[in-house]
Amino acid sequence: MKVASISSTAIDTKSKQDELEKGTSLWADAASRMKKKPVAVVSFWFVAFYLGLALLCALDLIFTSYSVVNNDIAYQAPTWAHWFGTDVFGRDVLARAAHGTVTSLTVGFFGAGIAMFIGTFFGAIGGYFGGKIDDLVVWLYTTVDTIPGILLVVSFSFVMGPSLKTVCLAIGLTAWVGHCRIIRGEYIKHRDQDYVQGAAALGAGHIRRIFLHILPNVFHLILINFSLGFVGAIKSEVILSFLGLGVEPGTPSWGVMINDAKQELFRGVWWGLAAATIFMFFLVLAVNLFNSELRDALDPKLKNK
Amino acid sequence: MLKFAIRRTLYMFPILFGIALVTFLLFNVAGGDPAAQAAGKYATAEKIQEMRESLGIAGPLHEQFFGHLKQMATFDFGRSWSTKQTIRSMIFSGIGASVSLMVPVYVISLILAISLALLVAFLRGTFFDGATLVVSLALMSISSLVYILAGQYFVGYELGLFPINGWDSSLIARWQYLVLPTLIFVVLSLGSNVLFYRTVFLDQMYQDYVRTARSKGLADRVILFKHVLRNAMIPIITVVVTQLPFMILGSLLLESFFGIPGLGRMIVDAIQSSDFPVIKAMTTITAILVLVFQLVADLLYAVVDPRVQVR
Amino acid sequence: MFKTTKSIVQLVILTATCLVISACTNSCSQKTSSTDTTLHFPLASTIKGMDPIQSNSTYSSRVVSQIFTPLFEYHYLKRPYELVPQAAESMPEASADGLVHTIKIRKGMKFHNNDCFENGEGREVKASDFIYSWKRLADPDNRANGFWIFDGKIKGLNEWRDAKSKGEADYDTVIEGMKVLDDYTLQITLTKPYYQLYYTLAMEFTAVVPKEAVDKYGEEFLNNPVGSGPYVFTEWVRGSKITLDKNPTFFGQKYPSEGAEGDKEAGLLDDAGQDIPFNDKIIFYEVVESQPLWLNFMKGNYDVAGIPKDNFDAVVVEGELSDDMKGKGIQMSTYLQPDVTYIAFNMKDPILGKNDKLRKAIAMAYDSATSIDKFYNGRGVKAHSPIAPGIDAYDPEFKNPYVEFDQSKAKQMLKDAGFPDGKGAPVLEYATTSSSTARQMAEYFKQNMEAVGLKIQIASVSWPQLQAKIKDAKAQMWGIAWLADYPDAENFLQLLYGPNQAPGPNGANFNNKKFNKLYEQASALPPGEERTAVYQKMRDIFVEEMPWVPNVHRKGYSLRHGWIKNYKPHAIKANSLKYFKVDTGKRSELKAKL
Amino acid sequence: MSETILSVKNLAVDFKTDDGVVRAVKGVSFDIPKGKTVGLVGESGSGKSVSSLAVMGLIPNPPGEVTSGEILFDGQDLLKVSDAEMRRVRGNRISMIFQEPMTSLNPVFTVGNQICESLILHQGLDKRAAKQKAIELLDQVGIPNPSERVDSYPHEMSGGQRQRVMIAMAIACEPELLIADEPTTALDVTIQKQILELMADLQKKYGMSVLFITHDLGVIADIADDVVVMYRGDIVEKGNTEQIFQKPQHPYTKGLLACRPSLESNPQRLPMVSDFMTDEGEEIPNDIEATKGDKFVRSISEEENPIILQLKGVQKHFPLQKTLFGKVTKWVKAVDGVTLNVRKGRTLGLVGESGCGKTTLGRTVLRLIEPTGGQVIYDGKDITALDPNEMREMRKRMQIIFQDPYASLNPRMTVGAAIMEPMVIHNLGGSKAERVKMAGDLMERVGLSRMMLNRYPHEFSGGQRQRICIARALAVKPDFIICDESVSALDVSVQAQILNLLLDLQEEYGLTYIFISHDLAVVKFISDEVAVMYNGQVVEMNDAIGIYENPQHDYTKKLLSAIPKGIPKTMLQQ
Repeated sequence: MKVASISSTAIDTKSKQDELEKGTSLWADAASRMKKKPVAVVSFWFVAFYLGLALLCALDLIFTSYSVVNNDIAYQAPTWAHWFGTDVFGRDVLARAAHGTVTSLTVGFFGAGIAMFIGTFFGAIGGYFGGKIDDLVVWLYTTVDTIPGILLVVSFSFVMGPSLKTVCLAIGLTAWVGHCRIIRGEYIKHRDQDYVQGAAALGAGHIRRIFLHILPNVFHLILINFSLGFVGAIKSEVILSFLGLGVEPGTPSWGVMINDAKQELFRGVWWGLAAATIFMFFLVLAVNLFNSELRDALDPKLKNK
Repeated sequence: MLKFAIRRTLYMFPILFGIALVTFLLFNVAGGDPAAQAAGKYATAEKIQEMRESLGIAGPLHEQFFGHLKQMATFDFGRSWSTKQTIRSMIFSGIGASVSLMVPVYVISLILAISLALLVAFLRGTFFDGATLVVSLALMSISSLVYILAGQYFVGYELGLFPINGWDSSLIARWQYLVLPTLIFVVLSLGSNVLFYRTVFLDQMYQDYVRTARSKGLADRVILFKHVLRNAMIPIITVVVTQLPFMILGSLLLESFFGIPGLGRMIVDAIQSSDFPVIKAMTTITAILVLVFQLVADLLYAVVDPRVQVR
Repeated sequence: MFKTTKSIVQLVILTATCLVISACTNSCSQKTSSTDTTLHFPLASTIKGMDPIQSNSTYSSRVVSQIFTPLFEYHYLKRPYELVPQAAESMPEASADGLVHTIKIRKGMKFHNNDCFENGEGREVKASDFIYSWKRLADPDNRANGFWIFDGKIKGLNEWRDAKSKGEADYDTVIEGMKVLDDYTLQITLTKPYYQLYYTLAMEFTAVVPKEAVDKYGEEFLNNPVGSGPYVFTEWVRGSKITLDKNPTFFGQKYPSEGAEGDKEAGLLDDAGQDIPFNDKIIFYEVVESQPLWLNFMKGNYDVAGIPKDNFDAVVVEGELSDDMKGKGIQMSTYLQPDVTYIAFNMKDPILGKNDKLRKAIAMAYDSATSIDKFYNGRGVKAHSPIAPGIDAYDPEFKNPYVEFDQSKAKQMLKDAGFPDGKGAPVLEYATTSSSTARQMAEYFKQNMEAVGLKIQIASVSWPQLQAKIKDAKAQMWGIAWLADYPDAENFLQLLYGPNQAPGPNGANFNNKKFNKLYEQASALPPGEERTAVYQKMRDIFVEEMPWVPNVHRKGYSLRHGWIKNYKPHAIKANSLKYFKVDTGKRSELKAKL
Repeated sequence: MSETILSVKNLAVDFKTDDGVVRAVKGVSFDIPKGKTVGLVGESGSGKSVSSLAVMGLIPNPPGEVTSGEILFDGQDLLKVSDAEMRRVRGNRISMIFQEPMTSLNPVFTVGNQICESLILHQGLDKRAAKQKAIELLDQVGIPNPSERVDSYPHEMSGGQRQRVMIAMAIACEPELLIADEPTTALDVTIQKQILELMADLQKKYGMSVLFITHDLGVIADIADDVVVMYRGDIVEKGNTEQIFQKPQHPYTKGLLACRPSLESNPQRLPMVSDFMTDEGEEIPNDIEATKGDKFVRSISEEENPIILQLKGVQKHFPLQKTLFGKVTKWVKAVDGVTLNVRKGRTLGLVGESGCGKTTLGRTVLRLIEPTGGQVIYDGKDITALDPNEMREMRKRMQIIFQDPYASLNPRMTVGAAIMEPMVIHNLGGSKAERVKMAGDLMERVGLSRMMLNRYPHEFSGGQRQRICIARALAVKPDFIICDESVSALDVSVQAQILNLLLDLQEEYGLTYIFISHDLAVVKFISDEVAVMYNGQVVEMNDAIGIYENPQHDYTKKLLSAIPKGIPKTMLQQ
C-alpha cells in the first residue's frame, strides 16, 4: 500500500501533468501571504542569514580563528582587526559569537525538536484515543509540569554530565508539556470533525487518521510552538550556563559569553556581553517576529482581522 | 462543587505518586553521592558509609523508595543535610523573602501589562499597536541574565539609585532592596505579558457579543471595560492563579543575584550541595502548590464564568 | 475612544510615577550615623552553620572565630606566625617526652548571655567545658568535620569514640588522655608525639562550647551558636546576613603592644594596650555573586573586600593601588598565602598512575607562569613543591625541573613515556567545577596539552560531584587547592601519605613506601632543622614521582576603606575582626565621596 | 405612497483582503416605508448582511469601508453623523437582531443586565426602573416567568429563548426601525414560527418598520410587505411581495423561486437557477408552471427493492453524570430503540429537529459511533458484530456524506488525493495512474473538471465541495450512502443542483440512501419513505406523499404546520 501518494499533495502522473491545474495548498497560500508582509520577509531573511552563518561556521569556512589562542592579546578592546575585541585567551570575540550561532541553533533545533516530537506524540495519542490512554498522558504531563523544570534539568545533567547533547535533551525533555497540552486539545477537537469521521467511514485506520489526516491540520501549531520553543531553548541555554550546566568548556556559546561577562564587566570588558547579546537579540527577535507573522498567516481564526 | 473539589483532590494522588517516582529516580538512583561531600575533607571510608546510613540512602532501592514515600506522606522531610535546620523552618523563613519580592513584582507587572494590553487592544491596527508588538518582542529577545547584569551595573552602581543588593529582616527596611529586582523582573516579564493579554483581549474583541453591544449604541469604552474585560478575565484568572505558586517559590536567578534569602535561592543552594531532603521537600511542596492552585483556578473559573457548571 | 486612551495612559503614568517617587525618597546607600561603629563584612559565599566542630570553610570560620574561643590564637601582628594564649592563661607545659601537656585556662571567662543558661546569664567557663567540647568533636554522632586533628593522637579518645558509637560510653566516661586537674587546669596525654597539637588547639574545631546550649538547641546549635568570644550571635537571615553584637561580658583582651617590623610606622600600634573589641557590631553579608559584592564595597556599604580577578587591572596598577582607588581612601594589603594550587593525578589510574614520564610531560607542557598572569593577575608565586611559603620547609630557591615550562622537553618526555606526539595516548579526563574561572582554567589546561599532542576531555561537574569523584578514586586529573590549617609542612605532606588515600585527604592516592616512612619519621620529630631536612627529602621524592603538577602559591590582596583602622591581613586565622576599629568620623567623610 | 423611514441610496461597500479590494455591495438603493416590513433576500455573498451592517454603522473597519452612497434615516444621512450621534441612534432608534443567538449575547452577564444596558443608556432609567422594564419586555417576548428569568445567564436558556431575549433587547427603546439579520436561520422550524409570529405582533404593536434579511423565500413570503432581491452585490429586483412571488421579472428571481422544493408539489427533478439564467446573467426562457403540481412517485417492488438495511432496536446512550467512582447516574438517550427498514435502490428520509438523534443514528449505522444496543443488519450481516477487518470491507459498501462541505474535506489534502484515498485504503485500481484516471472520471461524473484534481478544498465553493464529497464517497463503489444534512448548508440554488445530482447517481448506480435532514420539503422531494424522529425515537413512518398529506402523530402535524408556506400573506388573506 502506497501511503506516500496521499501524503504528498501533488499528483504527478507524467502524462497528465500539463493538463492538471495547479492547486494552492494552505501552506502555499500562507507563504504567498507572508511574502507580502515586509516584516515577515525581513525576519525570514534574518533567520536565513543566521542559518547560513551557522552552516558556514560549522563547516569551518568562515571565522576560522574562533579557537586560535593568543594569550598576548587577551581582553583586547575592539579594534579593526577584532571588531568585538578578544576574550580571556585572546580569541576573537566576533568569531566566537559567530560560532556561538552553531551552538545556539543546535540547542534551539534539537531542544525544541525533541520537545515537539514528544509533545506531539503524546498529545496526539492522548487526544485521539481518549479514555485510559488519555488519562495516562494527562498524568504524565501533569507530573512533569508540577516538578520545577530547573530541578529536572539539573538532574538530567547530573546523570549525563554537561554537554551540548545534555542541554538539548534536558530542554527537550522538560519543554514538551505545554505543547503536548495544546496538541492534545487539537486532537480532541479534530477527531470528531467530519473530515476525520469521513476518513473513518472510508475505512482509514487509526494510524492513518492520526498521522495523515489530523497531523497536517495541526502542523501549523507545531510550527508555531517549535519557533517559540526554539527561542525558549536558546534562552534556557544561557540560564543553564549560569548554573554551570551548559555546553562543554571550550565550545563557543552565547550563554557562556554572557555568563562570563558577569565578572568581565568590571574589568571594563563589555564586548563579550555585547557581542553575545547582539547576536542573540537579532536571532531571537527575528524568530519571534517571524513566528508572530506565521501565526497570523497560518491561524485561520485570525484571518481577516 | 464539593464533589468536584473532592474529585480533584483525589486526582492529586496519582500525580503525587508520579512526582515521588520521578524525584526518587532522579536523585536517589541517578544523582551524585551526597555522603562523600557531607563527610568533609578528612573523610574515611567508614565515615562515608556511616553517613550513607544516617542519610537513609544505604539500603536496597525499594526500601529507599518506601522511605521516600513515607516522607512525602508525612510531610516530615526531617532536616537539611547541609544546614541541619528543620526543613519546615527553612521553608517558613524563605517564604517571607520570596513573597515580599514576588508580590510587588506580580501586582505591578499584572497591572502594567493589563493596562498596556487594553490600550493596545483598543488601538489595534494602529502604529502604536505595531510598535508595542515589536517592542514587546524585542524585550523578550534579551536574556534575563543581561537584564540583571545591566540593571545592577547601571541602575545600582553607575546611577546609584538603589542598593545593588542586600536584605533586611524588617519589612520596612527591606523594601529599598526590593526596588531594583522588582524593576528588573517587571521589565523582563513585561513583553511576554503584554503580548499574552493583548491576544486574550483581541480574541474577545471579535466575538459576536461585542457586535451586539455596539448595536445597542454602547460606547467603545464601555464595551472594552465592561463586556470585553469581564470575558477576558476568565482566561486571565486561570493564568494568574496557576502562576501563584511561583510567587511563593520566588525567582531563582533574582534571588541569587540580589542576595534575597528566599525559596528560589534555597533551591539553588540545595542543588549545589546535593541536599536531597531539601530538594525532595521543595519538589513535593511545589507540586502540591501547583496542584492546589490549579484546583483553585478551576473553582474560580466556575465563579467568574457562569457557563461552567461544576459537578 | 479618546477618553479610554487617556484613562489608560493615566494609569500607566501613575504606576510609573509611583515607582519613580519611591525611588527618589529612598536613600540610595545604607545609612550610617556618625557614631555607628558597625563593621560591614562580606563573605563571598553562603555558610552552612556556626558550629565550631564543623567549621571547615574559611567563610564559616570567619564567623565562628568571632563568637568562640579556642585555647590559643596567633599573635595578631608578629610574623612569622606565633601562638599566644587566648582562652588559656599561658602557653602549656609539656613533659619531657612530649606526651603530657598541662594547660591553665583563664579565670573569670564567661559564656555569652543566652536563654540556655539560668536567668539567661552566661556562666563561667571551666576546664571541663573544654573536655566536653572535644568529646563533642570526637562524638561519631556529630560526624564532625574537624575530628581528624585528634584522630589517633590522644590516649583513649578513639576508644571512647568506638565505645560511644556502640552505646557503651557517654560524655561522662573519663578519657585517659583528657583530664581535668582542677576547674582551671587541663591535661592532655598523647599516644605519640604530636607536634602540631598546639596549632590544633588554636583552630575553631577545639573552641569551647557550653553544654547547656548544645542541649537546648540540639541539631540547631549551628544556627544558635553560644560561645565565649568577643562577639555574641544576634541574628542570622540565612543566605543573606549574620549580625553579631559586642559581647558585654568578654573576658577582656588588650590590643597587642608589640608587632612586626614596620607595624608602628603603619599605625598598627596606635591602640596598643586598649580593650578589644572596638566595634559594637559586625554584620556579615553572604554574597555569592562577585558583582554585587564589589559594587557594594565600592559604594562603601562593605568595609573590606578582596579584589575580584576581573577588576584587578582596574584596581592595581603595577603592584600599586590605582590612583582612583587611593583617591577614594581605599587601602590595599598583600600577603603570601600558605597555600598551593595544583593539578592532581589519580595514581590509581592505570595510565597516569604507572607512567611517571607521562605525568612529567604533562607538568612540563603546562605553562603555569602564564596561568598565574591570566587567572591570578600575577598574584602568586610559581609553586615547585607542595610546601607553601611561610612554612619551615619552604625553600624559595628550590627549583623543580619538571615544572619548568618547555614544550620541546615535554614532547621529548612524552616520547619517552611511549606516546610520541601524543600518539597512542588515550583521551584524558580533566575534572573541574563549573564556575566561569574554573572552566577557563580547564580550557587553558586543555590548550596547553593539545599543544604537545595530548587530548583532554573536560568533565565539568558540581563541587559535590567532584568531591565524590575524588573520594571514589574515579577522577583522572583535577585542579584543586589546599590552604594550610596551621603553619607546618606536615599539613601539606599528609596529602600524599599513603594511608591517607581516598576517601582520605590523599585524593591523588599517592603511595610511596619511602615517602610514607619519612612521613612517619617526621611526625615523631620536634620542629627543627632535623625535621625540616626530612620534609625536604619527602619533597624530593615528590619531584621524582610528580603525583601533582604544583601550580601556584597564591598571594592575597585585600582592600579596605580608609575608615578601617588596625587592619593587618592574617593568612591562617580568621579571628582578627576584634582588632579592627571603625573610624566613624572618617567613614562619614569618605563615604560622602563615593 | 407611505412615508419612508429609511432610504438607502447608491450604497457601495468595499472590503480589503490580502488579494485586493473586493466590492461586496455595488451601489444599491432601496427604501423602507414606515410601519412596513421589507424583506431583503439573497444567497450567501449577495451583500445583504453587509448592507444592513452599513445601515447600523457596524461595518468592521478595517477591512471594510463604505465607499459611497447615502443612508437617509428620518432625513439624516447616517454616514455623515458623528460617532457619538450614531451611538444615540443605535439601539435607540434603529436596533438589530443577529443570526446566532448562541454567541450574540454576552455569556457572563445576565440577560436582564444586557437588556437594561440600552434602557439606562438611551432612556436614562435608573437600575431599578430598567430592571422592571426588562421584566416587562421579557414578558412581552413570551419568556415564561420573566421576573425570575431576568437574572438568568444566556447559557441557561434555549436557542429560541435567547433569540427572544435579543428581540426584547432590540425593542427595549421602541425603535423606529428593526433590522433582523437571518434571525430564525439557526432555529428549528417550530421555534422559527413562534419567533416570526412574535416579530409580527411586536411590529404591529409598536408600529415599527422592519428590515428582514434572509435567504429563505418561504420566510420572506410569510412576513414581508416588500421584497428586495440581491444577487452578487446588486439588487436585481424589488417590489411588493405578492408581485415578486406571482410575477417575478428577473430570471434570477424566477430561478430562485422555482428551485425551492415545496410541500405542495413533488417534481421528478428540481428546476435550477441555471435553467433560467446563464452565468452571465442572461435570461433563458422557461416556464415555471411546468413543474407545478407534479406529484411524482417512484414504485417500490419487493423483487427490485428488497429490504437491504434493517435497524432493530438501535440504541445509543451517552453517560452524562458520573459518581465519584465512575458509576454513571445519568444518561442522554440520543437514540432510544429505533427500528427501521430501508429498501434497496430507494431513499429513506429521516426528518426531525435538532437534538432528535437523527445524526447520531446515522453515524451509529456506520459504526462511526458504537451503538449501545440493538442490531444493524445490512444485507444479512449484523454490522455491530463485525471485527475490524470485516468492518473495513463493509465500509466499501456503505458511505456517508456530511453536512458541512467545509469541514468534511481535509483542508491539507488535494481533492485528488482525497478522492483517491479510499482507493488506496481498499486497494482499488492497480496503479497510481489508473487511480488518477478513476478520480478524474468521478470528478466529471459529479460535474467538475478532472483538471481540478490537484486543487485544494479551499479553492472550491461550497456546492463544488459537496460534489467532491460525493465523488469521494463514490470512489469505493458503494451501494449505500447516508446523506447527513448534506444540502442544509448550501444555498437553495446549489441545493437544487446537488439534490438532482444525488437522484441521477441513484438511478445510475442503483444506490440506496438514508437522507437525514431537518428540512421537510427537501426530505419530501428526495425520499420514497419518510421517518420522523423525535426524542431519539421514530414516531411516524410512511411514504413521502402520505406523511405530508396524512400525518398521524401530533409531532408530525406540528412540524408540518410550522413550515413557512412560501405564499405571501396578502395572498393568504385573499
